[in-house]
Amino acid sequence: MAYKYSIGHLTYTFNDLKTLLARATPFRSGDALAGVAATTYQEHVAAQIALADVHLDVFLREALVPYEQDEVTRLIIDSHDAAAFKPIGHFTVGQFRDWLLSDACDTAVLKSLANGITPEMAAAVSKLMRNQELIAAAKKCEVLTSFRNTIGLSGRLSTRLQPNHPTDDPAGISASIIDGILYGSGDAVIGINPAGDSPANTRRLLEMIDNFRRQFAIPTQSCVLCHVTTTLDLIEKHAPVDLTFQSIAGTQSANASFGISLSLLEEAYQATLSLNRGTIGNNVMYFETGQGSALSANAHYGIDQQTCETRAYAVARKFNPLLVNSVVGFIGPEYLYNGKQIIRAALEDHFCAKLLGLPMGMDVCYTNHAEADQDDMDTLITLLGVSGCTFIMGVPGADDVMLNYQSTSFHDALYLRRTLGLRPAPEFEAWLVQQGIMDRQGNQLPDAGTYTRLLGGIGQ
Amino acid sequence: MAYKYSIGHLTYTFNDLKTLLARATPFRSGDALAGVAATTYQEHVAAQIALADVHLDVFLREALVPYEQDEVTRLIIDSHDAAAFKPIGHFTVGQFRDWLLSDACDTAVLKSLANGITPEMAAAVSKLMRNQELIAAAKKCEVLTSFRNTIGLSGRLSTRLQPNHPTDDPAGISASIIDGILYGSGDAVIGINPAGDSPANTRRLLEMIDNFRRQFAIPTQSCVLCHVTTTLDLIEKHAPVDLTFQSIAGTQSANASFGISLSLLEEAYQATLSLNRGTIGNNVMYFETGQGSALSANAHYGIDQQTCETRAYAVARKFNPLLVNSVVGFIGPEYLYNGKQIIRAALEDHFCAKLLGLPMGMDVCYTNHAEADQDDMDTLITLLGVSGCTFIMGVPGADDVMLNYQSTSFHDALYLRRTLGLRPAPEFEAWLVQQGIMDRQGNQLPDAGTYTRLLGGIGQ
Amino acid sequence: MSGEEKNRHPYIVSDHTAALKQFTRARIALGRTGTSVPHKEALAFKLAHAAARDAVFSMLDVNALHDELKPAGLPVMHLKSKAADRDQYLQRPDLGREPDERSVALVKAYGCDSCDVCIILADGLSSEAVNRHAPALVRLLVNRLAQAGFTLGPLIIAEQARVAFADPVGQLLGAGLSLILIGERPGLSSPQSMGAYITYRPMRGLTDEGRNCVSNIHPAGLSIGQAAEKIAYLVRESLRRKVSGIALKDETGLLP
Amino acid sequence: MSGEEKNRHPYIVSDHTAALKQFTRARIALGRTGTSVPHKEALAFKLAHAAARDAVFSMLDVNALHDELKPAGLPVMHLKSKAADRDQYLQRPDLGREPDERSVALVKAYGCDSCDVCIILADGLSSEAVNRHAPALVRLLVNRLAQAGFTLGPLIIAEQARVAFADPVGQLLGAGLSLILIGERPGLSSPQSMGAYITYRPMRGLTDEGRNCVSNIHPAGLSIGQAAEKIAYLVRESLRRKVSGIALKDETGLLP
Ligand code: B12
Ligand code: B12
Repeated sequence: MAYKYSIGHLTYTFNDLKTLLARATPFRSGDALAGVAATTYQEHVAAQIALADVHLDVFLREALVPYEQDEVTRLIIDSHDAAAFKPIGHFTVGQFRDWLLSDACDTAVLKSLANGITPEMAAAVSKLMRNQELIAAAKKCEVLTSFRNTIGLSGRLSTRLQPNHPTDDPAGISASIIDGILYGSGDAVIGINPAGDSPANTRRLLEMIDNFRRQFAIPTQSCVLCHVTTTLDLIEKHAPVDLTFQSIAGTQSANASFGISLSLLEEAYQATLSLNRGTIGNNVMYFETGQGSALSANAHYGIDQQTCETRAYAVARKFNPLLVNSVVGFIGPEYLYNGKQIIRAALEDHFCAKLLGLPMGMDVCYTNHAEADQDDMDTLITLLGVSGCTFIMGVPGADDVMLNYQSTSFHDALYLRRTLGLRPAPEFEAWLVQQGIMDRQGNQLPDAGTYTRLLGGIGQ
Repeated sequence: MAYKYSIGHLTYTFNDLKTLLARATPFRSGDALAGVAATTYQEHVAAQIALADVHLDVFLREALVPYEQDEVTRLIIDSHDAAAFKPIGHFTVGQFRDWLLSDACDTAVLKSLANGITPEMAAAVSKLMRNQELIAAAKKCEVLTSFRNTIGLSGRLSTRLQPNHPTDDPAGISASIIDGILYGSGDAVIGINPAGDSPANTRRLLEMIDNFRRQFAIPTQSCVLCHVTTTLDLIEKHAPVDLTFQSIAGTQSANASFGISLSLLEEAYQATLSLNRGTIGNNVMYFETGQGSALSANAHYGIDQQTCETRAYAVARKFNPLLVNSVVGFIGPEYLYNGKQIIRAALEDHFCAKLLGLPMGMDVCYTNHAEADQDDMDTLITLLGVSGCTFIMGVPGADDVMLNYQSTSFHDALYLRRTLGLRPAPEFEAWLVQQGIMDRQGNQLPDAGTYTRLLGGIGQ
Repeated sequence: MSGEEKNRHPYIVSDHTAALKQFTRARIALGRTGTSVPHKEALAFKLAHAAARDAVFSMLDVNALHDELKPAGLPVMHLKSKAADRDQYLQRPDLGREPDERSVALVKAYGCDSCDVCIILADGLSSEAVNRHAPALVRLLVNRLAQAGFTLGPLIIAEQARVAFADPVGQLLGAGLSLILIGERPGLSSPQSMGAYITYRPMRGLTDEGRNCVSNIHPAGLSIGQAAEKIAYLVRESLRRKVSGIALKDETGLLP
Repeated sequence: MSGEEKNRHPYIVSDHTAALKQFTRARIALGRTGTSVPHKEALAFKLAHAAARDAVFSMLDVNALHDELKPAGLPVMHLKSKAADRDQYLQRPDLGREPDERSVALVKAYGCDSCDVCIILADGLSSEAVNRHAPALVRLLVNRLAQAGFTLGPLIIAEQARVAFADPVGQLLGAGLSLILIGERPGLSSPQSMGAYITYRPMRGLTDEGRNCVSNIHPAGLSIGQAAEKIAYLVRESLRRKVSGIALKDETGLLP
């Protein structure tokens, strides 16, 4: 079906829903690369106006990738909760936006709604929202998950401790873990991106963090972010896997380029669940997403990258993850050109995921080929802190020496916690206090031997 | 004196302090226009490193504009408080930064320091600070002023109600004032920018707002932002002038291009003070500043625009203003090219002014020839809210129909107050509650006849 | 928002101030949802933003201006500043203040070495403002000023020009006063607003304290008639008192 | 931070983890002031940022590479992708995946219609990585692979190329496997890091699930020797098991 809007003598026609969505997206380099961006600012606004009048149920009828061709589409349609959708079923996208922002729509209402909203509806409504609206609406959402601690309580901000090393050297990784722990980092997960893909190596790292965690009774979870097939193998071989990680995307073929499918993920999910390692909860998956990956694999079907991204959230949602994060500036300028585009994309991703009921954190980051710098990251973490973002990364000095990009540092998390009065996950916070690392106000304490103790534990 | 820093085989030489400062500034279009910006990113960082090692007392010795030629320089040097400077006198700029950010440096310490810091020191240290540091440090500063209400308490955010009209039509202006008041706007000042400069017209507007304010006993102040000479005349003619307004800049010759001098401002200050119209305080001046004005008047002496800007704060400080604000994106892209530059400049201006002890608000704005949009403004107001910004503007729908630019709307202020838990000035807040306009949580109440009452008052 | 729409969307809080809309084109009585502007208004705002951005890139219709200025009975010259195009104009205000070489030569060749008033029409930041409003205003003014006995220089159409462009040009023409009509930066609600700046004894290097300004000339602002009156007043007083700028106030209508 | 400095700046909180610095080049034990990194570290970070940005724009030293590859005893070809320059390369990854017309013609003219392994040296996002580390690695590998009895295609130097550039080129050469050594995006601490990507039966249109990767080849990461070993292992296993990508894991050192 075609959508139209006229401005003066000019009529803008958008041939189908995905074109309308793409043109209604704020400008970003990836959509230009894909050839789906609006060519003028006026065309963009015309698309937004036309989109505002589209009824939400159209999204249930007009699939962006045909149902027959794509398992993600099938997942979205088949798992749609019609009862949850009912209260918003009569809205247009514009009315949905107005209602989401209204005083009537509070945390409880949003929670009850999540499964009635499809990724495309979330994407559509986000395209009609300004940054402040993405912030205010996301702030109203609360998504709780747990494994060994409780993630996502409002007023809390968790961090993933990311102690990467260019050769996965256990001593090097331990050094970064200790540094991070002493800064109060690591309540979301202690998660290593491996430089190599050898299963032996992965297992060694898993065992190392697990020993460390158990020795100090740290109420957190660990993860080595290798390919899901490697994790599956290791689970079979009884390696200590807390969380299974995988990068995911929004179309079946993009996922295929990552070497995954829904059934593979289901297999991994069940295997991880069966380990039953969580103490207070059993959310066992950790997913990463990020705008641009579908386009990079030439698997975007003419859909704009933000809409593709939200479709990945349907994949995530199916497996009740403990953590999801969008690695928002990770790939490079071909998808998000500069700080402004990274900031906008991050707020969209955070809002859409929260709206869909996901425990969304954010890897606030940029690469050295993008037009961005630490000022942009400071801006973005502050906005995300205000939005109630679930977690951010903790990378020593913000410089990932293996992945070669800049993320957020242990210091950044301290800044955010102090400036906005945010606290770590309650169980982890109690542990930090008990260890003499932080006081209840989140101030780092002078070392009371913890360092030496930690060192003893991890050195082996 | 020349400053140097070597990177590898390359030695960067900066011929004098102002060149060093200019090269150490994050890139912005105005400094490129002036030909003072660093030519490469590496040169910029080299300048920052060299600047970090400059001792603060150098700024007292090496005047950027010669003492003999410039009354602003004379003001800065002659009014420098050596006793207040003492605790920081031994620092280099880098050490000063570290110390400002340290836990040792709290609100009380900062207050005691303000008069020992010169504008150039503030500018220099801000050049070594990232956005998050400008935010965190500014948040520690508290600057209180008062006239008919108390401005600047922490946890509060005031707004200037800016009800401009293209022909200064009293009915049109009244309409905007009523709309704003019902949104809780106007505690910083109800301030009209006049389209015309006829003194008769200015007087009519002053009388109109004054009548309105008195009739409803609104604990706020009014202002018509005409040229100071016009205000002076009107004071003599007994017009009801609460605050005297003037745009100011950082060099004597830039001020001359605005038709002002320190003695003219002193005359206006004394005249306004003599009216004794404040009830709870007697801060009677309202100043506006903004990066780029000195360069625009070709009166920048090769100094970068941010340093020029801070020098204007010395001018402001002399007259104990109730309000100061930087109209940060007001002039256009030749000085601040895009959202990123506007955001950075705003955080710098806010931090520097607060550090120098000024009640700094911010006109968060952009023009239609700049590369910026509402998303950038949302980002910026959120950051400023977190920073503890004193006040922002309240313009109907963010669209100033006379000045032709976009500033912040009544809605924006509601967003910021609600999202960050900020409240209006206490006296004004009490009045809003009493009138049934807002409840104590800052929620707008259903109209209880206030509108009709206000209408009756202002219609005459 | 109509009552009907309100009933369907009770979550939108509408303002009671709608009746006041007749007094101003300011965006009042927008209503709200939560702390946000309802989407219809928000999108109207964006559409206006797109239009205002386009206005910055509009161009002077030099031929039409020539035609419309003919009735004024004065020679018309077409000059350019040193800014080569819009992009450069936006980034280099200094270049917009200087006539380019060809323009200097043209003015010199014209050979006017003194006049009371020279009138310049400049694109500034909204050519459309000048295309639409300048000719009628110029015709009115030329009439009045001539009747008042002032000598007028040629009418000048200037592309990529800033306010201070009037200084060197006025100086070259030996003008007692320059009057530049210029497109103000476009606003969302008035993308075609014109300003008039008056400078006594224009010459290179002057700054703004020495000028007077009449602003917001457009149908929803100051009408052509009102503007002509104000400008004529200021021109007369400036030439009489040999001053312009902050020392010269618009005393019309000043109460005693 | 030295003890002396600490005494002079007691407001800086130094970390106790300094001893751990020997184990990693990660930025640990930075100390803090308030919640910020002390200025010396903050500025060192920015300097590294400037260097990393420059690394993106570094260029392959094609002549030097030619010279250094000579000892490998294989013909060397110099190809380009369809991305005309760095700016386009950064914005159009699709173009970086395709050899330009001239390159296609060159490869065809070379007339190799089958080989076991073709090795490509590509700038990727850090030419300096390849300038510095590729030749030694190639020499080691060529040796090993030849000894293991594999036939090798020409050595290819590719400018403005992405990982998938190896697909059409490998296909044109009829290679059983492509090995591309490519500059990884430069990091603050390792602006010259090289990656190796291995693809069994390269052909246009493949995606990454079908490749293996050996990453972080640089002096502070995987050494040339270690890298050669890993790569040789993967090449051997890939050709033996006729597969690459997620189905092929690096099983070296796997505990039983
Ligand atoms: C950028 C990046 C990504 C991006 C790539 C998107 C893109 N369009 O560029 C995303 C986020 C999608 C990604 C995904 C994954 N990555 Co990755 N990635 C990187 C990174 C940081 C930089 C790569 C680079 O600079 N390439 C150079 C440029 C010039 O090449 P390019 O043509 O522009 O980009 C291509 C390659 O980067 C390739 N690629 C990216 N990652 C991987 C991983 C594998 C195994 C392969 C074969 C190819 C590949 O995809 C791009 C498009 O073709 C490296 C770390 C490093 N320091 O290099 C890790 C790295 C290569 N990735 C790694 C891993 C494990 C993965 C995942 C398997 C994780 C997972 N569990 O899902 C996935 C899936 C990969 C797949 N099969 O597609 C490991 C590989 C370990 C190993 N030795 O096998 C590395 C070394 C580090 C890490 N842990 O992230 N990755
Ligand atoms: C931008 C602007 C400014 C900027 C100009 C900086 C710059 N480099 O562009 C700043 C913030 C510095 C400024 C200052 C003032 N402004 Co002013 N300004 C404007 C605005 C919003 C737009 C002007 C425009 O679009 N110009 C068109 C472009 C193409 O011209 P330009 O060559 O690029 O820019 C020149 C003019 O804008 C000129 N200019 C700007 N303001 C004024 C004011 C006067 C009286 C004069 C003579 C010239 C002048 O300065 C620029 C550099 O030469 C207008 C409102 C409007 N809708 O137009 C008010 C406006 C012109 N300004 C006004 C006033 C009152 C002032 C001040 C006197 C306020 C004060 N009390 O100090 C000061 C000082 C002016 C001076 N003598 O220098 C009034 C004038 C009322 C009147 N009829 O006389 C206006 C109409 C509205 C307002 N209240 O702000 N202003």
